[in-house]
Amino acid sequence: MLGLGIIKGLVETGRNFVGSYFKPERLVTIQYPEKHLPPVEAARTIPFLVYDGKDSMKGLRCTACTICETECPPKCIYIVKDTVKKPDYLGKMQNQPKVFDIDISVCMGCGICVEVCPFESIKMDQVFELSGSDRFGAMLLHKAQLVKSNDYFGEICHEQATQINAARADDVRKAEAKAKADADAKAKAAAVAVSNAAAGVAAVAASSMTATPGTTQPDSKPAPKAASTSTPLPAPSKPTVPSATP
Amino acid sequence: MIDSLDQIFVSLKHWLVGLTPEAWQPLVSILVSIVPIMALFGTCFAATTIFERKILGRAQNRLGPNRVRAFGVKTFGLLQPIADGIKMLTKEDIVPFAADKVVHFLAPVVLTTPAWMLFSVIPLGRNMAAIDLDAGILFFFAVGSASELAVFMAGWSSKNKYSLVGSMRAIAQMISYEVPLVLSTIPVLMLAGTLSPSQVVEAQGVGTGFFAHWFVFTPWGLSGFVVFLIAATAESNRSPFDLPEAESEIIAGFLTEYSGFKYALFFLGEYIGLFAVAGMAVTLFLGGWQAPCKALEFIPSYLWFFGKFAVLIVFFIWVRATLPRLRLDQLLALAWRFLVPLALINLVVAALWHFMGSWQFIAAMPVRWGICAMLVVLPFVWFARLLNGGKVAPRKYRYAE
Amino acid sequence: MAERLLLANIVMLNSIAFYILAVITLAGAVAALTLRNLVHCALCVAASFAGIALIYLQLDAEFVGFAQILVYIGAVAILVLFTVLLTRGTEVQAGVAFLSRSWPAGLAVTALVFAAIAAPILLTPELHKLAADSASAPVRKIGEELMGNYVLPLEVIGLLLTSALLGAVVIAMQDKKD
Amino acid sequence: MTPLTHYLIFSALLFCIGFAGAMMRRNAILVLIGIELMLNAANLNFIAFWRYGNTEAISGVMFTIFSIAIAAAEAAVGLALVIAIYRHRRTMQMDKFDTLKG
Repeated sequence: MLGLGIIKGLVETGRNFVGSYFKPERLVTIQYPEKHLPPVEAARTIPFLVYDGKDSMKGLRCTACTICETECPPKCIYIVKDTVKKPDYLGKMQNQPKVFDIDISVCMGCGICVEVCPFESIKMDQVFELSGSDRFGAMLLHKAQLVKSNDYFGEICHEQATQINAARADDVRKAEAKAKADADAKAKAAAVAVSNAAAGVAAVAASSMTATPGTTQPDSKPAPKAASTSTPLPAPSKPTVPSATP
Repeated sequence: MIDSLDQIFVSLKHWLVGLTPEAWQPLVSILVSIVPIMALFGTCFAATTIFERKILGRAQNRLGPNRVRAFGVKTFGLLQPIADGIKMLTKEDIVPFAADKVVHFLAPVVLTTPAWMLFSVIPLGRNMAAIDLDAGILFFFAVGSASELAVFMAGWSSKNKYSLVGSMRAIAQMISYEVPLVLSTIPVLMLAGTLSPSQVVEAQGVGTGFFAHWFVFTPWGLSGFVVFLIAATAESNRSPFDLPEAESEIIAGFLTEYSGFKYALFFLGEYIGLFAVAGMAVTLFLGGWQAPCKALEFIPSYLWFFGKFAVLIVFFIWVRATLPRLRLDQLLALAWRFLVPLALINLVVAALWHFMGSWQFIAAMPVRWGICAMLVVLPFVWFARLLNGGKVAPRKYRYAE
Repeated sequence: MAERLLLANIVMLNSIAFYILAVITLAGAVAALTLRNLVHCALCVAASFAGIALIYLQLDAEFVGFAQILVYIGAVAILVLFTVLLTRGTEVQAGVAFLSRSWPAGLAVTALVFAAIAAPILLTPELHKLAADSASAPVRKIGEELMGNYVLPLEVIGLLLTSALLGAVVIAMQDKKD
Repeated sequence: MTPLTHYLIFSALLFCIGFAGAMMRRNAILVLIGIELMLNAANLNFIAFWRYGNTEAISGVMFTIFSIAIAAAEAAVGLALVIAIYRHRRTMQMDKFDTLKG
């Protein structure tokens, strides 16, 4: 009969009305400015710049490659390269941004800058209380306002940050290993050259042994320079042992 | 003692009018009637906005507004209307460039003024109608119909498609529901034999018996009351009939281009219209200021009126918290295929009730009740079934493949 | 003495009200028939109808005044507005004449008609009379008249309204072929 | 205070305005509005004569009530006709409706 459903509905809302006074757990809302919902891992609002270590400017991962600037659909990123370079986490000299601005009134939070960044330098933030009293100035965030530490990133995106940290630690280890290997190869080559000059007995055998590291040499062009600066490395390391035995 | 408490406002008015020079007394008398009504229902409006939001919140397991503080003192949100008022009054009044400026300005005025005039005929207590018009109920519906024009003016002058669609919906809805609204009052007028609201209330008095003869306690009265309530909800554009301002479809309907004080006036006008219709429902069906039984007559008449009025307003809010919005075709079908036939049948039932009142034989009363109740319930069920296309079953939803 | 003063006061206010309402009504009527925008015309004519309704009230004809508001403002004005919107002829384009070609003849005939009505009114001395102090047409009396003396006209009006309703629907209904 | 002649002159003016509108405007809707104004002027005369004559006899009021009812029917049918004509001719100009002209 028409009307029964209406009465059922009225009873339901009536129960909600009375129940909300006696059972606080019925209330589905939270009192916002005082209380916050627990953050959600995948939540994203605007981008921020990640830095390692203590000093936000020294540890900044951004290399001012401007890929994000190019890819940004609403063109809210503005980057100016600095003339001075600084070493990155692997010790390589990289460019750094002099100016890095994001207009968050333009940003649409798509996260494409994060996708394209090769340096894991730009990430999506979870802050949302971004309102300001100034229509233009307050919405244009500068580099100093954008930087946030890697630890913060670990807090808001634990899983992703752990992966990235592991990958980067791996990179460092590999780079170190490679640097060592290169240094050793250098040392070895130098030693071989010295022994060749001293006594050309085992020249053929030795040169055939060193041919393998020798061929890899052109791939890592900047390496020798770095290696040469750090030449005083201890010579006895594992890969060089078999060639050193004869 | 009881009588003097009951008539305290009437004697106060007489005293006040008596203080003034005699030549000015007609004007002062008018003013003394108008000012309290406007103050009272203005306060009712403020209170309703906050309690409506509170009740809606609680019905949806929320808290509702609870934050407004005055000088650092928590008020549990009770000062929200004041905050809203300040916000509305200080907002920029935006008039669209293409709008018809004069009509755009006049529309809220044309809506609000007649809405206030509606209260002049409603008896708020014993001897407490501002003007005791001979044709008061006709006045009520005549002046109430002026709001259609205001809605049209608002929608058309905004030069906005949403506004126009909203106002056209509103007018179609108001015209359709005015028919059952008026038809459902006709049985009351027939049996009370008058068009004057005061006399309609008198006719529902306790009289010699123990219980009051409120019209809602008769089969035709109950049916008429239900039809009147549904039509009144639609007439005041309230949920579930809030299609004219369906925010998910047409932004805010005819209110889209209104802001600031003009918007506040529209808001006020809608609530005032709702109050007036609720007051008329109380007057016509719930016995106006009459107490339900002899023993309760010591409570002053105006308290009875406002008690019933408050119950109706809370019911309107409760319905709003419960029911989803209708579709336009459902809305019109409900009016023309359900409410109008019911109201027409109700006329016949009321006439039968009247003539069967003179039956003298034993068990005349139950027979009278039985016949009339059957004549009310059977058409109700039948038309309800017709409205659903003859079958009553949960709706099957078909999704796009 | 005071009683008479009071009455004089009310009567004076009443007649002032008539002149104000007459000006509003005539202005509304003139505006309704001279403006170019049809919606404005319809709104002005609604104002004019409202003025006439208030004049009925001022003449103590309550029931007729309320009926006038209900029928003319609640129904006829809305009907006119709907027609204006349905026919999309809201605005008369600039340059297009909004008066018919023979408007001078119309004006002349109107002047003649006015002279023909006004002259007898002004020349008949019996019409310069004042009204009784109070009058009323109570609803009960109107109802009894409707059910007594005028019951046949009432039935005919009922038939007329029904047939007009059906006729209007049939005329305005879209043809299936279109 | 107000003599009857003022009402009658007012009603005559209203009638003439309506008459002029009906005669001179091209738009069909405005012609109908003019006719409505003329009807209203006539109604006003009925009420005025009732008020200034024998107020016990309420035939003036009754006539006005019937007249209002007829006016409502007339407006409904008239505007329906306007819509029907508009649908065929795509115009509201009265001087374009000349199919029957010889």
